[in-house]
Parts: sequence; C-alpha cells; structure tokens
Amino acid sequence: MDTFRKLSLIGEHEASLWIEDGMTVAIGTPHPMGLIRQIIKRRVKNLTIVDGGICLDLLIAAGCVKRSVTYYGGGGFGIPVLPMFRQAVERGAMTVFECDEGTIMTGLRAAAQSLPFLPWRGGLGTSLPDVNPEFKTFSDPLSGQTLLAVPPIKPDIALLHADAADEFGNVQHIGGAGWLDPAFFRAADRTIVQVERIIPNERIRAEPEATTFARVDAVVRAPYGAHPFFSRGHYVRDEDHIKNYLNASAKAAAGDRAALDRYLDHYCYEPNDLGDYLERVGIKRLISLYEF
Amino acid sequence: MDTFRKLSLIGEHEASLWIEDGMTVAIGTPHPMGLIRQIIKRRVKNLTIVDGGICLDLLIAAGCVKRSVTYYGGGGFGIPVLPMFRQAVERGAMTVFECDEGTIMTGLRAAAQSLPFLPWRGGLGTSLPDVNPEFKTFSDPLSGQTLLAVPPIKPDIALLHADAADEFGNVQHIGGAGWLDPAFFRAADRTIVQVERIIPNERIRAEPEATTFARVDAVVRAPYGAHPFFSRGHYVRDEDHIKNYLNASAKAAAGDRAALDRYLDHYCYEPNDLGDYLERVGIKRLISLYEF
Amino acid sequence: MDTSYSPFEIMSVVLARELTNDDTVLVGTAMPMAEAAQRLAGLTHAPNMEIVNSPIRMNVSHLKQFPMPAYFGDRRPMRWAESYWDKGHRFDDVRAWKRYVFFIGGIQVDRFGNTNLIGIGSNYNKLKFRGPGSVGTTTISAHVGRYYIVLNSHNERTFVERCDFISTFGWGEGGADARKCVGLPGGGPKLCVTPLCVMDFDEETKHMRLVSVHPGVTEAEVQAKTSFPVLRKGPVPTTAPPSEEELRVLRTRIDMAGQLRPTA
Amino acid sequence: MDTSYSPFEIMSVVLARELTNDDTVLVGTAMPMAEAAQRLAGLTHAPNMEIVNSPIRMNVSHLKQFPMPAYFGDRRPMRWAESYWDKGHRFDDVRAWKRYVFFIGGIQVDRFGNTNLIGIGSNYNKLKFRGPGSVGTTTISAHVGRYYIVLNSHNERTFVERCDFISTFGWGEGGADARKCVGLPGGGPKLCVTPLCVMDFDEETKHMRLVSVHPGVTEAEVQAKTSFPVLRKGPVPTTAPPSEEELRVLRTRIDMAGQLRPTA
Repeated sequence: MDTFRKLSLIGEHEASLWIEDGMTVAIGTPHPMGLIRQIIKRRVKNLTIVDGGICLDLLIAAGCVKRSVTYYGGGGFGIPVLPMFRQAVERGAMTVFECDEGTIMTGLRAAAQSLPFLPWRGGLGTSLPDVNPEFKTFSDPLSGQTLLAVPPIKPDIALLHADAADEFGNVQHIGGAGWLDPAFFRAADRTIVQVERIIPNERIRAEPEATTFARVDAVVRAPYGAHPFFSRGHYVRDEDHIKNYLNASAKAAAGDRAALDRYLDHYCYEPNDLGDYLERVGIKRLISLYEF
Repeated sequence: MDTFRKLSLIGEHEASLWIEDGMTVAIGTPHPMGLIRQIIKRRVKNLTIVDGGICLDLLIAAGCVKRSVTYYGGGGFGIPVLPMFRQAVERGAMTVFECDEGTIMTGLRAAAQSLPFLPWRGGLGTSLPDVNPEFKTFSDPLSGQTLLAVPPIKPDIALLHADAADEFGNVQHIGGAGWLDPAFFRAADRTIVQVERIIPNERIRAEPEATTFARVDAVVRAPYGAHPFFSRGHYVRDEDHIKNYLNASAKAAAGDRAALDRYLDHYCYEPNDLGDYLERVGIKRLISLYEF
Repeated sequence: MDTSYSPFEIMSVVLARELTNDDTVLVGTAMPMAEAAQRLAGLTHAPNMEIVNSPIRMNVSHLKQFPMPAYFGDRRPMRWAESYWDKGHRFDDVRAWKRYVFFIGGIQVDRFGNTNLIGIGSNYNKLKFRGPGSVGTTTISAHVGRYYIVLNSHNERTFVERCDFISTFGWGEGGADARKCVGLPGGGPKLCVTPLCVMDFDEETKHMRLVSVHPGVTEAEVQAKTSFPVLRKGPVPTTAPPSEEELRVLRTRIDMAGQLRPTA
Repeated sequence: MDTSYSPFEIMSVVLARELTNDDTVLVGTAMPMAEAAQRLAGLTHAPNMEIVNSPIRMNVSHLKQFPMPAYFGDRRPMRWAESYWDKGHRFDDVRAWKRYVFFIGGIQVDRFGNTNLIGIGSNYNKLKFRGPGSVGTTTISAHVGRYYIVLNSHNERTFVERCDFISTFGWGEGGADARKCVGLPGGGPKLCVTPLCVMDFDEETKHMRLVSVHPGVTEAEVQAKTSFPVLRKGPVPTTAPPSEEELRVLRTRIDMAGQLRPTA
C-alpha cells in the first residue's frame, strides 16, 4: 500500500526520454526550450509538431520534423515565413495539417471531449477543406446548415512552460495560461511542464483558484528555460539571439547551412543541460531581458 | 462624440425591467435573489428558466414559469424533488427541456459559438433523445459513429451573482466563477450581474487575470443579495430560511398554499427593494451565516 | 467506542475500500455516503487520491481531519483545495475522466444497472412522479473509468423490472459489449451498494449479482425487495463490517456532525 | 513638428478614424498599423473602446500614453489590462464577436476581398511559396462585425486576379449575399487599406472600389499596381492626411520608438 503521495518532479534528461520518434508533440507558449533542445540533442526523428512558433523552425532545422499542425509559421512583423519551415514544405520534406487557430482549437477540443469530430463555421468558403483532406463539409443534422467537420487533434505529449509548480504537478501561471496551452493539456495523453520555479505545495493551496493545470504528468525545473523566447512574469524575448538564429536559418534556406549548424552545435548539441546552455548565453544577457 | 467611458451600474428596479414576459432567463449560481424577487414582485409571466436550483421552485410558486431547462430540480439530500416544480410538471402546468449537465453545457456552448448544434456522447442509450424532441441522434460525418446532436440553448438574459465588479462591468469572483455561469455569460444576449461590492476600476486593473467576466451589460449592487442561498467569499446558505420555504412549498403541493402565500407576501411582494427584504431577515441572522 | 454502525456508515466504508491511491474520485452534491467514502480513503489508504467535489479539487494527504458536511456548491471545501476546476470548462476534459471514479443515485434501477432520475410513469408528458432530473450523471457516467450506484433505500419500487426512463445507461439490455455498441467509452457501473447489500455485474451477461449481504441481512430479504431475480456466484458472504479503526476515522475525523447516523 | 508622414502612419490614422466608441477592437500579432490605430482611437475619440491583443483586454481611457512596440505574445500589455481573456475559451464566445472589429493581412487578395495566407502556386503539394498560414483570420473573419484588410505593400503580386488559395473568405465570387450563402454570420471586409489608397466594396457586387488615394498617389498608379480593374464611384478624393494632432498623439503618446517610420 502506498502511504505517500506521488511526486511529479523529474529531470530534463529523464523528461526528454518521454519523447520518441514519430510522436505527435504539442509545444506550448511560452516555449519549453530546455526540453526542445534536449529533443534536438537526442536527434529524435519524424515528429508531428503541433504549433510551436519559431521553435518549429529550429526543430525542422535539426531534422526532427515530418509534419506540422500549425496555423502560423511566421516569425512576426518582418519575417513573413520561417525560413526552414518554408524550405522544408516547398521541397516536400515535410507536410502541413493546414488549419487556423479556430480549427486547431476545435480539433483539440474534440480530442479532449473524446469526440470523433466537432463542427465549426470558420473555414467555410475557404481552401481549408480542399487542402486539408481531414476536414469535411457536412449538413448539420438539426437544421441542415453546411458546416465544417474538424477531426480530433490528439497529441501524444504536450510540452509546456509556466511560472511555477509544486512537486505534485500543480501548475500556476503568472497572468493565467495562454494561447493553446489549456487545450493542449486537455487533449494530450501526457503533459510535461517546465517551470521557472518549484514552489511549496502550501503556496498552491494558499491560492487554489490560481492553479491553471492540476496534476500534470511531470514537472521539470527550468529557470530561464524559455530563452530565447519570453516567459510571462519573468523575461521578454531575446531579440538579438532570435535575429541571429533567423539569419542563420535564412542563410541555410538560401543554400549555406554553416551558420545554422554552428548555432545548433553551440546551443543544442554541445550543451549537456539547461545550465550549460545558459552559461553560453551568459547571465548578463539573461538579466537584461526584464519585462517592465 | 462620446468623451467618457460608459457606465454599467444600474439599480435593481431598472435591472428587473430588462426581464419581460416570455423570455428565456438563465439563473446563475450563486443565485441573484435580489433580481429574482423583483421579477416575482413584478409578476413577470411565462418565463423559460434555465437552471436556477431551489429558486426555480420559488419562481414556479409565484407563477412566473412556463418552461424549465434543467438538469436538477432537487433540493439536496433529503429533498429529492422540489415540491412546486414536481407539482407543476405532474399537472402539466409547465414543461421541461430534459437534459443533463453535459448536454446543457453543450447547448450553451453551441449558442456561444454561433453553431446550430454540437455533438455529444452523454445521453446515448438513454431516454434523453426520446423525451426531449430537440435532441437527435445522427452519424458523425467523419467516422460514422452515432452521436447526440444538441441544439443551441440561447438565454435572452443571464442573471448572475458575484463578489465584485467595477462601474464599467468588469466582474471578479472570489475563487472563480462556477457552475454554468461562464457558459451563461457567453450564450446569453445580455447579462446582469448582482455583486456584493462595487470596487474601483483600479482594483480590477491591479489583478486583471482575476476578472471572470469582462464588460457585462449591467451591474447591480446587492450586498447579501444571494440570501437565502450562499455567496462565495461572503456567506453560506441560510438553512432555516430555506427549510421554512421548502416546508411551505411542500404544504402547497399537498393542497394548502397558506404558508407559501405568506412567504411570497412577506419576502417578495411586500418589500420594495433588497434593503426592505434584508430588514425582514434581520442583520443578526445575516451575520451568523459566515463561511469559515 | 460503540462499534455498532448505521446502514449509511457501512455503505460509506464499503465504498471507501473500493477507492485506490491512483483514483480521481468525483462526487456531486447530495451524496453523503460517497463523500464520506472519498474522505475516508483520502485520509487513510489513498494519500495520492484526487478528491473532486464538482469544481473543487482536493488532496488531503497532509490533513488530520476532513470534516463533512456534504458539499452543496458553496466555498467551504475550497480551504482544502489545490485547484478550482471550473472556469467554464468542466466538460472540456472528458478525456481525463477515464481515470475518474464517480457515484450516482437513482429513483429506479434495473437488472443491468440502468438508472432513472427522470420520473415514474408510462407517459413522459403525464408523469406520476416527476424526478429530480439527471444532474451530471448522464454525461459523467458515459466516460468515467468506473462508477458506483449508491442507493439510500433498497425496495421493489427502486429495484424494478424495467426503468420507466433511463437517465444513465449502465449495461443496456445486457452483455459485455453493450456500452461499446452504444458508443460509451467509460467502464460502466462496477458495484451497486445499498443499505442491504453489495452487488456487482456478471462478467458476460452484465446482470446484477449479489456480492455480499450486510451483517444481519439475508439473501432472501434482498431478493424479496428486488423486483428482478438476483444472481449469485456461489455462496454469498457477509459484508465485512466496518473495523473499529474505520469507524474511528469516520466518526472522529470526518463525520463529527453525525450525518451518516440519522436519528430514528 | 514635422508634418510629413510615412505610409504606415497614414494607414494607421485612416484605420483609427474607422474605430468607434462602441467597438471592441481585436488585433493579433505582427500588425503594427492596426495596433497603432487601436491605440490612437483609444486615446482620443473612443474612450469606451475595448482594446484586445489576443488574450489581453484593455481600456485606456485613463491613460496619457499607450506606447508600442507591437504585441507578440508576452506579458507587457498586461499592465494596461482589465481582463485576461484566455483560459482555454478564446473560441467559446464567438457570439460576442459581432461587436468586434478585426484586421487581417494577406499575401494575395482578389477583387472580392478574399485573401490568402496559405501559399502561392497551383498545386498545394508543390507550393512555389509557402505562406505563413492562416493564424486566426479564417475563424475570426467569419464572425466579426467588420474587418479591415491591411497590406504592407500594394502591387500586382498581392492584388491578384484570383487567389491561389483562400484562407479568409471575403465576398467569394461577389454579391451582397455571398457570405450568407456560405454560412458566415460576420459582416465581412469593410475596407482594404494599403500604402497607396483606401478601397471599399460595392454595395451590390462587392467588387473592390477606390474610396480615396493617399496624397501624392494617382488613380492610375493604383490601377497599374492592381491586377484586377478597380471600380470607382464618381471622382476619387485624396485621403485626408494625418492632422497635426493625430501625428502628435501617434508620435508622442504611442509610437515613440518610431516603428511606423521605418528608416529607408
């Protein structure tokens, strides 16, 4: 008979072993970059990546991706399309589950609700049902209106980054969880959450309504673990680092992978863990990325 | 050109005028009893009441209800069925949109998402599609599974009770909004929220993630306004008062309306406003209903 | 200590023994035996158990006492909470319910564990008895890993040949694949616990079957108060009565108010 | 003050003038002109306006300054927030979007305001140019009261005879009932604003039509850079240039970093 409560806290290496070749992996926002770099370091292959923002490009650059479930493969104003994403798709090296934010949310909800589909209006009249064979228009059984049937999107695992968790897997975000993270947590078989801080269970209990995800499968301590991207409540994007990466990615797409390979070596393959990576970034840079 | 921000704060009489004969009215939990008593006092008729707990019985007792969209017409342990609800249904004086919590939630979401239906599993194999002609089983267009089609449930107005709001209609709950309240807010044409306290807009801004409903249509100040029911963060149920009411209701169902009519006169028809009602309850009783 | 016990106490203990360390145990309102069971297991053999009262998720592995009264929607259980589950998405994580344990009541139950909270009568539009309605049972029972039918009384009006209406699909017309055929992913009812006995469902036919009778109750009494034939799988043992330790925890750490010992 | 202005500044001002006190104005990421417009209106003629940057809802009626940079998902705009919209239900209050105003970009747009963010090429499986994807535009444009097509550049590659793919349905093949026939409840695109001009849609045919050309731009230039014939309803006026006051607010209270005045 168990007489103690089960702990959810594990290390980044152990956590990264949960991700296996061929899995469908949802990547939350803020991005769990510590885990992403471990996936790259382990050279996991043939992943289907759900969302992921700019780190989708990094995973493609590292050869981990065979398919992307995404509504946005851009890099923000001035970077219309992520370079490696664009190249890989145009070359046929990977495929896309074409969707928008409303349809991806609907598919994730269908998975979370154990339903084989959910109906949606957004997408009617567009190319979505033409270019995504998994969408289908159909007649609403009550009133006969035409709607779009969206299939369930079921990640094998969701990788998220948050402010804090206790050792039992209760997660709290500063300012609430955002974007698709709650949908990923509900739809995925398992969820690993990187956190800036481990806090005592008593802190969770002091404000239970602030708990955003209860009892996730694993918690990994990862201070500055979303760098070079933002972590709400802690730091903003490292614009120089990101620009450096995107320039390397753009050059690689234009035929010269040298800078991109240097980036991957320096920041993904050579560091053993998050601490090694952050040492290469430097604490001076890290503390300059304050929010307010 | 408007140069000031619009205010949402109105009085209980003005708010009660928003509810007209024949409307579909969703009643939240905690129950907005100040508004409910004004509806009774104004002798509004032919309402369709969505949810409402024990105050559904009170509205039926007062002759306001023609239809109920409910998954639970009981009064808790020991009161299997609310007396006036039971009598009115058995006599054919009112009808029921038979559903459970999952199907009502699904119908409310369909309304909130502007969809003509949503599919659901709960209810398959049961009598729900037989006794509720608005439900229909159908074949999922993607995989051919049989599912239940749930129609949208669209309240004309949602009446809710919460801890606090600012004068612009930003609502915050102690411990979060509960039960179906968020679904009511999203599905209803308009929402009126009673609150224990009006707080300055600056307090809302100090903790924006605690805002549960942004910019509701109207806010009514109603300290102790959920009495005799609970208000989270403030007081628990007044068990004696509720027992008194339910006894009167049970007697009326058994043929003797005298006590029920006295209750309605004393607590609903005679008081002019919430203050008058609370005076009849008495501050001594009110302050005895603490949570912890 | 007085080691006599009420029917509700033995029912609570029987249910508590069913709950394991890995379960997430969901109880709605107006189910005091289920709530007592949840609390008893959480304080004793299942420290890892997640205790859910509608929107409130608790774990009580650190607590000495976890007092009732039963949950009825207010904020009091929040003092023991780790999270507040309800931000308008209580029906959005259905998938996770395969790990959940749930409890339902009923005004009628048939031999295949189908239950009725809708009403009694042959015509829905002219009910002889209007029931309370399905609460969350229809949907939750469709998905949870297992659930328990918990009835406050055991008589022929409740245990019927055929439910007038079905609000919760148990095993339909019987058969181990009955739920799969209808499209319900959950594990279905595991036991039916009453003031007289504990019943389960035959593995193949899914017909209700006597597991044990509570001390002082006979098989004949159970059958006499049940409208359908009750199956047996060999000799029927007596339900193990609440141990002194179980009663002590129940009475001194949970049900101090005596909700489970109604005065006659 | 320097009263010359950049194309992005006049576009921001044109869009700000469109926004009213009763609007809820939703801007996604990577749309600096739309964001500047939202902020300019909120600080001046629309104090009641709800300003929404994805999950963050703001009102700035009390503020002197509301500085850019543009939103990109982090927490900085939370300092001005009244609520945080996103608890996993951003797509659950679609019904309320009839009061919303939205902005979309595109890599292609056709005469009926259909737009494309998916890619360029005749075969989806062999795209010549892979676009960024639809972001939230497909769903949001289906429901909002009105939206604006905002393009960073005006040329024949963008203004095409026919979009290779449609990620946002504007007016389909034309006609005032085009959206209704498809089943989209929203009001559709109201204007298309570019560095050269402002266009709307003919009431009956829903064909794109020139409303005004920005100062220094000719109708001929617009037509030359547009692959389809641009309609006119009588003489085409010049877009009212940003007033000194508009530029002052924009530059001293919003765009202090000069995001809208890219250096050449």
